[in-house]
This record gives sequence, C-alpha cells and structure tokens, in this order.
Amino acid sequence: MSHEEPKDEVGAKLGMWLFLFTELLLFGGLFILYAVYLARYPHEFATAGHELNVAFGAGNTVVLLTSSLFAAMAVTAIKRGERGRALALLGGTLGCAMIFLAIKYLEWSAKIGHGIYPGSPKLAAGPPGESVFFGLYYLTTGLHGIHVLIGGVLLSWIGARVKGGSIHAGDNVALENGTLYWHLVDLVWIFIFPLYYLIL
Amino acid sequence: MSSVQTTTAAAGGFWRDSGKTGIGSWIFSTDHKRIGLLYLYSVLGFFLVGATLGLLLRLELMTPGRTIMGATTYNALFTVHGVVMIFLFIIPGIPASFGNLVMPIQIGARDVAFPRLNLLSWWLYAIGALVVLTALFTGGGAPDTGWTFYVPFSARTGTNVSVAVFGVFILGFSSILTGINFVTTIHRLRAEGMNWGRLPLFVWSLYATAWVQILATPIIAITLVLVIAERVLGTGLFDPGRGGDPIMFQHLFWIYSHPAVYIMILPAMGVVSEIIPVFSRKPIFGYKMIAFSSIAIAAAGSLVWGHHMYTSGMSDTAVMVFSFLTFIVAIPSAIKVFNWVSTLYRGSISLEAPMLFALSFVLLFSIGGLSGLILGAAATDVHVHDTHFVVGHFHYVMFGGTGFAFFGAAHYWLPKFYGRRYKEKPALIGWALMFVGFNVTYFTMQVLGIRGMPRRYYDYLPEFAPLNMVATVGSWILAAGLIIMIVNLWRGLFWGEPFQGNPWGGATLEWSVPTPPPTENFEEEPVVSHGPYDFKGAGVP
Amino acid sequence: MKTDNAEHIVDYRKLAAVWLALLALTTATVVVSRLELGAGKVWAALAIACLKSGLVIAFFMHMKYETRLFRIILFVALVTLAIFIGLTFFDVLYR
Amino acid sequence: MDNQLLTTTQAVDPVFLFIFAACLLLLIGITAAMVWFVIRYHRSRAPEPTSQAEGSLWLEIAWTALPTLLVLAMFYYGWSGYLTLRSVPPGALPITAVGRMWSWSFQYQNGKTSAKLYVPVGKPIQVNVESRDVLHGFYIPAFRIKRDAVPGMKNHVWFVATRPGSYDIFCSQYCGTSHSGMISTVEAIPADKFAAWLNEGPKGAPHPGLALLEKHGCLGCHSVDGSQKVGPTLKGVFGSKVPVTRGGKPSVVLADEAYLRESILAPTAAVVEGFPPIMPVTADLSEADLKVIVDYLKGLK
Ligand code: HEA
Ligand code: HEA
Ligand code: HEC
Ligand code: CUA
Ligand SMILES: [Cu+2]
Repeated sequence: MSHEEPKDEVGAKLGMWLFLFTELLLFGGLFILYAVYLARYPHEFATAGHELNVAFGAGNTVVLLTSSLFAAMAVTAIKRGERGRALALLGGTLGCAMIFLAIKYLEWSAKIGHGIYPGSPKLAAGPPGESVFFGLYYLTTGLHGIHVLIGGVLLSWIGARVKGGSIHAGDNVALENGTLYWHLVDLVWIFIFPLYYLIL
Repeated sequence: MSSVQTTTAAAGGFWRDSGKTGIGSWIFSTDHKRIGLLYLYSVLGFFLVGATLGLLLRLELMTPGRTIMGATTYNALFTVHGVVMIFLFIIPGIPASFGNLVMPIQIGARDVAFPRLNLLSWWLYAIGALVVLTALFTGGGAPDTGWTFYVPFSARTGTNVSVAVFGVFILGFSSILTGINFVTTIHRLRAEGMNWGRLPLFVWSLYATAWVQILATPIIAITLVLVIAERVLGTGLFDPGRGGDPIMFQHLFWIYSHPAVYIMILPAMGVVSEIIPVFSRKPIFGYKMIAFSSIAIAAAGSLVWGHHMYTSGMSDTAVMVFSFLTFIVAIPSAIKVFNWVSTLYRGSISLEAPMLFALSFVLLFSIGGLSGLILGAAATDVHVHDTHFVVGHFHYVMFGGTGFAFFGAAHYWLPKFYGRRYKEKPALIGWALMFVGFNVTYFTMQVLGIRGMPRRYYDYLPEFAPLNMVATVGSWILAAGLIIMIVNLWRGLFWGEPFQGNPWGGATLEWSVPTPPPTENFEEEPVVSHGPYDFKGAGVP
Repeated sequence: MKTDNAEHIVDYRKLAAVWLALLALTTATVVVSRLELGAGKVWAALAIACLKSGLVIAFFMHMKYETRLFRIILFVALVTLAIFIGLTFFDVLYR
Repeated sequence: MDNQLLTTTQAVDPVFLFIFAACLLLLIGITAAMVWFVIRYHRSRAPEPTSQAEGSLWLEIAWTALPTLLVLAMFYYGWSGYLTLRSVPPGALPITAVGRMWSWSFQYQNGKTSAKLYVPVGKPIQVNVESRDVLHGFYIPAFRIKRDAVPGMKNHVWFVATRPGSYDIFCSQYCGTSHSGMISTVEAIPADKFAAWLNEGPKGAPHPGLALLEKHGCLGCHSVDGSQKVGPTLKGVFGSKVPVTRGGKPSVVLADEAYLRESILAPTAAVVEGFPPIMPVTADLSEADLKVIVDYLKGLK
C-alpha cells in the first residue's frame, strides 16, 4: 500500500447504510413475531401492554429524540469546523444515552420486582398471550438496550478522535457514520414505543 | 500456512512483495488475495471434515440396524455434517474465497472497499468455527437437532445446542460483512470503463448474492438468539404451552435459510458463466439475461421459504402462495441453463478440467433443480418431504452444483494465483470418478425417498437395504475421485509446471495482470475498453 | 474511483425544527392511543411512527441530500421486510 | 367421483407422473444438446468458433415463456392434488394419532387405544394428528400422506385403504434419539372384523398395566420382554440391583417400589448407568394409573 487513496466518503456511507439495513432486519425478525402474536392475542397484548408505564416510555422517547438531535447537530458542527461545539453536542448525546439506560434500568427492575420476567412463575401461570408479550418486550428492549450501549461506546470513541483532531471538517465520515448508527437506535425506539407501551 | 510460504518460493507477485513473511503476514493481512486464500484453505478444510462425516453417515446406513455407531452418535453426526457443510463450507465457499481472490481484479480495483472489514470477516469466521467446534466436545455433547434446529426439540434437548447456535450466529455476521463489502466494492470501485454492462457475470452473481447476505442473514441471527433465549431464559416464545407457536420458528428459520440456498448457488452459477465461454472461445449467449436472472433469483428467492413447510400445519392458503412462488423462481434458473447450453453451439470447445466441472455442474444442477420442482408442487412434496428424496435433491444442487463449481473454479483460477498448475490427466480421472460416484450415491437416495424412506433415520426397514448399499458404495467411488482430485491440485499448485500468461484465453481483467498478481493488482489504474467475453476485443486469439 | 462527494450541511435551525415536529408527533401518538379507535389505533400509531422515522431518516440521517442510489436501496430493504411480514400472514391469517 | 372414491394415492400419483415425464424430457433434451455440441464443436473438429452470436431476443422470449407455462401447469396439478389430500370425504371415521417420544398411540372414538392403526378396508379414515412433546410427522408412504404432529395444534390427514393389508407408518419429522424407531403399521382389515376388534374388551391385553404403559407411551422406549430399546427393559427390574448415577455420583440401588415410583415421577433423579437422561415426566399420569403400572412392573419377571 504505497500511495494513499483519496477517501471515498460515499462508499463509506454506503457501507454504513447497508449495515443499518442488517440491523433493521435483525429487529425486523422480532417485529414479525410481534405482528403475528398481536394478531393472535389482541386482548392479552392489550392488558399486558397496560402494565407497562407510559411515562417511562414517553420519557425515554423524548430523551432519545433529543439525543438524536444533538448527534445530527454534531455533524453540522464538525462540517462547519466548530470542533468544540461538536464535542459538546456529542457529550449531550452520550448524556441522553445514560439517562435512557437509567430509566430503562428503573423500569426493568420494577417489572422484575413484580415477578414479571422471561420464564417467571407468574407469567407461566398467567394467560399465554401475556407471557409472549413480555417475552417479546424483554427481548426487544433488551436488544435495543445493547444497541444503545454499543452506540454510546462508538460515539465516545469518535468523540475522542474528534478531540484528537483525526476527525475534522475535511474528513468526518467516521462521525457521520457513528451518528447514522445512533439514529438507527432512535428509529427502532420510535416503533417500540407505540407498539409496546401504547397500543390498544 | 507455513508450508504455503516455503513451497511457493518460486512464485512472485503478492506472495512475495508484501515485504512481510510468516503467519502474521497472512492472518493480519488486508490484501484481498491473501484473505481469499485464507478463506479457501479454511473452507476446504471444513469441507474435508464435513465430507468425512458424510462418508461415515453412509457407512452407518450401509446395512439396517447398527453398523458402526449408535443412534445418538448418528444423530449428532448428521447435525454436525449439516452445520459444517452449510455454514462453514458452502455459504462462505465461493464468495469469500474465489470472490475475494478474483472479484476486485475483475472489476479493475486494487482491493475491496473495506479491506480491514474483510479481514474482520475472516476472523469472525474463524472464531465462529471455533465456537461451533467447541460445542461438539463440551457440555452435553454435540448437538443432535439437525441443522434446522427446530423447536421444541432444540429447546429441550440436553445437548450443547446453545453454544453451537451461538457459533452459527457469529458466522452469520461474518457473512453479512462480506456482503456489505462486496456491494460497496462493486458500486464504488469499478475501474474506468467498467460499466454495469461490462461486469463479468461472476461479479454480477456475487452482487446478487451479497444482497441476499445483507437482507436475509439478520433474520437467522435473531432466530438463533431466540433459540438461545428459549433455552437459557425460558422465554417461551415458541412454547405452545405458553402461547408460543413452534411453526413461527420454522417461518423465521426458512426466511433466511431458503434465500441462503441462493447464496450457495448464485456464485457457482457465476463461476460457470465465466468458464463456459472461455473454453468455448465464444461470447456468452444472452449476457443480459444471465445477469438479470441472477438478480431475479435473488429477489424471487426471498419469497418462497414456505415450501419447506407444506406439511407443518401451515395454512392451505400459504401452501398455495408459496408453491406458486416456488415455481416462479425456477424460471430464471431455466433461462440460465438454456443460455449456457446455447453458448456451446458453434463454439470451439476444449474439454479441460475446469470445463468438465462446469459442464457437469449444468447437468447435475439441472437434475437437482428439476427434482426441486417435484418438491415445489404441493401434492408431490407431501409424499417426499423429509425423505431421502429431499436429501438427494439438495446434495445434487449443493454438491453437484456448488461443489462441482467450486472445484471448477479451483482448477480455473488457482494456477493464476500460484503460477503453477496441476496435471491434466489425473484431473480427468478424478473428475470422472467423482461424477460417476456422485450419481450412484445421490440418484439412489432419491429413489429411496420416493419409496418412502424418511431422512435422519439411523435405522430402516429391510425393504430399503439393497438401495442403501448401492448408495454407500457410490460414496466410496466419490471419495476416491475426490482424493485424486485434491492430491493432484495440491501437488500441481506447489510443485507443478509453471503457469504463465493467459493459456486459456480469458478476456476478463484477471488474465491481463501478471501471474501471480502483484499486491497492487494493477500497475496503473486500468481503463476498460471491451466486454468480459469479447475475446477478439481483448486480443485473445 | 468516483468523486461525487457533494457535501451538504443541514443548519441547526432546520434540525431543531425537525426535533420539535418529532416531539409533537410523539404527543400525537399518545393522544391517539387514548382515543376509542379499536384496531384503528394500531394503524394510526404505526402511521405516525412511520412519519417520525421518515423525518429522522430524511433530515437527521441526511437521506434527503444523498444520491438516488441510497434511496433505492433503503426502499429495497424496507420492501423486503414488508414482504417477510406480509407472506407470513398468509399463514397466520388463514390457519 | 359418485361412488368411486378418489383415494389419496390416486390423487398424487398422476402429479408425480406428469412432473417426472416433463422433467425427464427436458433433461434428456438438455443432455443430448450438450453432448452433441461438445462432440460436434470440440476443438479438434472446430478449431475456430464459427459464430460470435451474443444472444437472440426470440430465443430468450421462447425459453422464458415455455418454462413459465410448464411450471404453471405443474403448480396447478400439484395444488389440485393437494386439495384432495386436504378435503376429508364426508363420513370419514375419525381416529386420533398421538405422537410422543418415541411411539404412536391411536385412540378410537369409543376410548379404545392401540399401538397399531387398525382400520376397516374401503372406509375413509380421518386421522387427527397430535403430539404430546416435540414435533413428529405422521407419514404413510403407501397412501402418500404426511402431516406433522405439532404440540398445541390440531392437524389431520385422511386416507382410505382399498385393499386389506399392512402398511408402514413412519415418523417423518426428526424428534430425537429414537426418531427412526418411531414406526408402526396400518392394519387394514375387513369391516366386520374391524367392528369386532373395536368392540372387543381389553381382554386383548393381559394386564391393565400393560395397556397403561402403551397408553402413556412408555413402550416407545421400554420393552417388557427383555429386549433393549432406548431405555432399559422393564422386565425383571423389580428386585434387581440397578447401577445408577444420582446427583453425579455412581451408586447401586435395589429396585424397590419407592425406586420405581421415583423413576417414573422424577426420571432424572437417578439415571440408570449407560442410558441418556432423556426420559420425560408423564404429566397426565394419575395416582391410580401409577399404582397399576407399578403393580404390573412388580409382576414382570
Ligand atoms: C444450493 C442449494 C439449493 C438450490 C439451488 C435449490 C433449488 C431449488 N429448490 Fe431446494 N433445497 C435445498 C437446497 C437448494 N435448493 C436444501 C438444502 C433443502 C433442504 C433443507 C432441509 O430440509 O434440510 C432444499 C429443499 C427444498 C424443498 C423442500 C423440500 C421438503 O423439505 O419437503 C423444496 C420445495 O419446494 C425445494 C425446491 C427447490 C426449487 C424449486 C429450486 C429451484 O431453484 C431449482 C431451479 C432449477 C431448475 C428448475 C433446473 C434447471 C432448469 C432446467 C433444466 C430448465 C427447465 C426448467 C423448467 C421448465 C422449469 N428445495
Ligand atoms: C455442501 C453441502 C454438502 C456436501 C458436499 C455433502 C456431502 C455428503 N453428504 Fe451430506 N448433507 C448436507 C450437506 C452436504 N453433504 C446437509 C445440509 C445435510 C442435512 C443434515 C440434516 O439433516 O440436518 C446432509 C445430510 C446427509 C445425509 C442424510 C442423513 C440423514 O438424513 O439420515 C447423508 C446420508 O447419506 C449425507 C451423505 C453425504 C455424503 C456421502 C457426502 C459426500 O459427498 C462426501 C464426499 C466426500 C467423501 C466421500 C470423503 C472424502 C474424504 C477425504 C478426502 C478424506 C480426507 C480427510 C481428511 C484429510 C480429514 N449427507
Ligand atoms: C423418551 C423415552 C422414554 C419414555 C417415553 C419413558 N421412559 Fe422410562 N426410561 C427411559 C430411559 C432412557 C431410562 C434410563 C435412564 C433413566 O433412568 O433416566 C428410563 C428408566 C426407567 C425406569 C427405571 C428402569 C431401571 O432399569 O431402573 C423405569 C421404571 C421407567 N423408566 C418407567 C417408565 C414408565 C412407566 C414410562 C411411561 C409412563 C416411561 N418409563 C417412559 C426412557 C423413557
Ligand atoms: Cu417422532 Cu420422529
Ligand atoms: Cu427452499
């Protein structure tokens, strides 16, 4: 590799988008199951859904949307060469991620405290549809939570590179791709929220 | 790998000029050619492992009752045989090895779009393979579920299913990354003049494959996670006692695993579309239709998964829809077969080893594909579903199809990358034995299936005994051919006659670079001025 | 090697406006879920969710400013998922 | 179709024939063309290609359209044959087939159960396929019928045996260690004999305990005559010294009544040496039945 290639930004973004599609379909598998079981157990899903706390869900929606806003602004900032502002905005995104996870933690521990977790005796004794609902709920939000974590780590690393100067106005695909990933996490939540917390 | 180092001392090109030596220069290399070879050897190694297991399966089935092993061993054996062959051999098989080796050169690129990601793919493959192997020897022992991992059985058997499934999960990511890399590479790195109408058909087929890898593989990933969740957390999403539906597992599994069969066959079709015109000295017949049908197979192939579930208790409406769509997907395959055959017409045909493999691909794939039509029709599938007819069908398409194309590709391209070649005569003998043994083994199995012998049967009724004996003997002929072929290839590539220039007269770009190709592939960025099968335009005699 | 890296910068005001719209739509979903719409609720909530993701994709993720290729492949991915769900329902609905 | 019943075999076999014939013709055509081209245009005979044709629109259209028509015909016949398999003739005799690891048990309307499927000749039978544990597949090759037994789901097949005889039943869906041992037969007997068999009391079975073993699927894994199956034979167990693994430690226990009860109620507590720990807990086993079984086992010398 003697001479350095010019960086192919479009190619890098193309690759990232393709990766996002795979993430989309990964969650897609869970949404297929959700759709099927919702069609089969509408009433059980309704009663089970009412046990989830809308305030937690709505709060987390706002937190994630805000984090996405910060992430998108960070891209604008870096492209305008405003490095300090970009860093601050990334910090905002990370802060939101932590709030999100904290809320998630409260929510899960409340549920588990009530004896609702996958394979719990309470669910096994209840109507079949509810066990399915909570099984899906834990898997989907759990997988989503893992993505929030990964996204957080990714953005921290990118933040460090912004600070170090290897990501700058002239070369910022890494930041753009990192935020793309973050927005995907947001997108998935946009569907989780109404489907699990609100429906019926 | 070290043997590779020493024995190719004569070869130059990318073998030498990376400046580094030792195993590190391979397993940490980002050169697509080195990664391709890494894949080639790993994949071939697992093929030999899987094939040996297949041989053992046949030995057990040679006579009714216990022949060489007990039921538990047999069940674990076909599961491992299936998992190794599908996830470790055939899915990465052609794209990750020959795709990596050849595709960037064919489009005039220096490397793939994301070389480091490419290396990561291989590492994930290696790690996934290791995890799968770990599953065999730890915990409750080798999984005994069949490669399909159907619940509820897979959720309750005491064997080490969770670890095996996790290994397959990792392998899935390896496959996805290869797909992402290839799509990006083909979109972004084509040389000047290499427009879509000039892409070699192998590249077209890899492009279609890559899309299937990207869009279908995540579904198996999540399905496997769900199996682990069933086992470890007891979620009960597929447990009928708690409102789950075991049929939904089958849907999710086949949403990936049917498209996966096109991940297996499309690159093989691409290989054949390269070899046939070169050895006929004639442009491929119907370039556009072959390219288009690759995309059509990839697209339509995503719609037919339900044909594995006709007897599962799925709704009759779904049986109708999936049966109909299954027949639609046969049409683009038919188009390809007819175009390949027409390419031969009025050509100047040379029957060297790669061509023999390519032509037998056409034949064996046709037999396998046509038997797929029996399976696609609802009434007939009910009878032969889960019998040895299905086993025969998929060995025809997978081994007779992809396997033969894989070996064809090895005879066609490897000399280019080694600068040495195998001997022609042993290659012919090996091929002939394989071809005969193959048909004896698998055609017999199809007859057995029609007679009603179910698959995954360790023991069978005496009425099936004679034919099983025939099939087993066939597998020995097959094994003999395979061993001759591999030994000949191996010997030839390291110690055989030198191989220089463009002896076969290919017009695609890989034949225009030095042998073996240098690390940078091209000394300067090529400008493409002729089509991939425009032999006159390329100055080939 | 292609050189079509036309860079587009979305200004802060536009991003903030999108954010406000997203918050408004979130409120709208909550409100809709409280209405008596029966099964229509699911569809209403899904429609709003699609609108929201459309906004995120178009502006936050810059899809509006990318080349056509990106939009085509996004479409392909979404259609694929829709087909997977749709064909499954041939079984689930008619069983 | 008035009186002459279309059997499942008669519905499926013509479809096989049609698709086979079409495929065979195509295959012969393709092979012949390939062989002919390879010989005729071999480089020794044709040193130079005599054509550089890159395609032909008309040919492409032809070999897209013709296969399309052909496969549509195949689809149509396949589908209509399948419909016959799915539409049970009115008045069919319902029998329930219960699959469990690894045996079939057939239950008749009058409560009688049997390990073989006795049916009257000439009368359509509707088999309701059920499973107690994992997936199984109810497969009778002679009648071309197959349907999976799915826990929690009702599936059915139908067939009619036009001639007296014995026909194989296989389990087609992989279900674990003894999947290949999960076979039985259809015994087609004349209607009057069938009626007599159906109403004959349990005197066919010498002991009610044996009937219970069969009903609960024990005989899928255990024999009562000393032969080895997936599980140890039950003959002579009582009173013998059994080497077992309990809590990971090997020991030898005397098979008394308490041990037999434990073996049945908590099969994994003490696992017999040399056997896999696969015996399931039988959920629907009443105390009364258990007592009968244990008494029966005591007498099995
Ligand atoms: C490389 C892999 C590969 C390929 C390419 C195919 C190709 C096809 N397969 Fe196969 N299949 C498998 C691998 C593959 N399959 C595997 C692994 C299984 C079993 C999995 C398991 O249960 O373990 C399976 C199982 C399977 C089943 C389920 C059987 C069952 O379990 O009951 C069905 C049913 O429809 C089917 C159909 C088809 C069809 C219609 C095609 C078509 O794509 C074939 C198209 C090709 C042709 C039609 C031949 C060429 C054309 C001509 C010669 C011209 C003339 C043609 C016409 C007029 C149409 N396959
Ligand atoms: C690419 C895929 C592929 C390939 C190439 C093969 C190759 C072979 N397979 Fe396999 N097979 C599958 C994929 C494949 N199989 C799958 C997916 C299943 C389903 C599993 C399931 O039900 O879950 C299956 C199932 C299957 C069965 C059915 C089991 C059952 O249902 O009961 C049988 C039985 O005969 C069989 C046999 C064979 C044989 C004899 C070969 C032969 O072609 C092998 C030829 C090779 C040799 C004869 C050996 C060569 C040996 C050497 C060269 C020795 C050198 C060795 C070393 C140096 C280590 N296979
Ligand atoms: C899935 C197969 C299977 C089924 C069904 C099954 N068993 Fe077993 N059984 C086994 C195996 C394997 C063992 C030996 C390992 C063990 O002890 O768990 C065993 C052990 C036993 C033993 C102890 C035998 C000895 O030699 O010590 C008894 C008694 C027994 N089973 C009774 C029954 C009864 C009664 C039923 C039906 C209600 C039944 N089994 C159903 C597989 C099965
Ligand atoms: Cu029961 Cu296989
Ligand atoms: Cu398929």
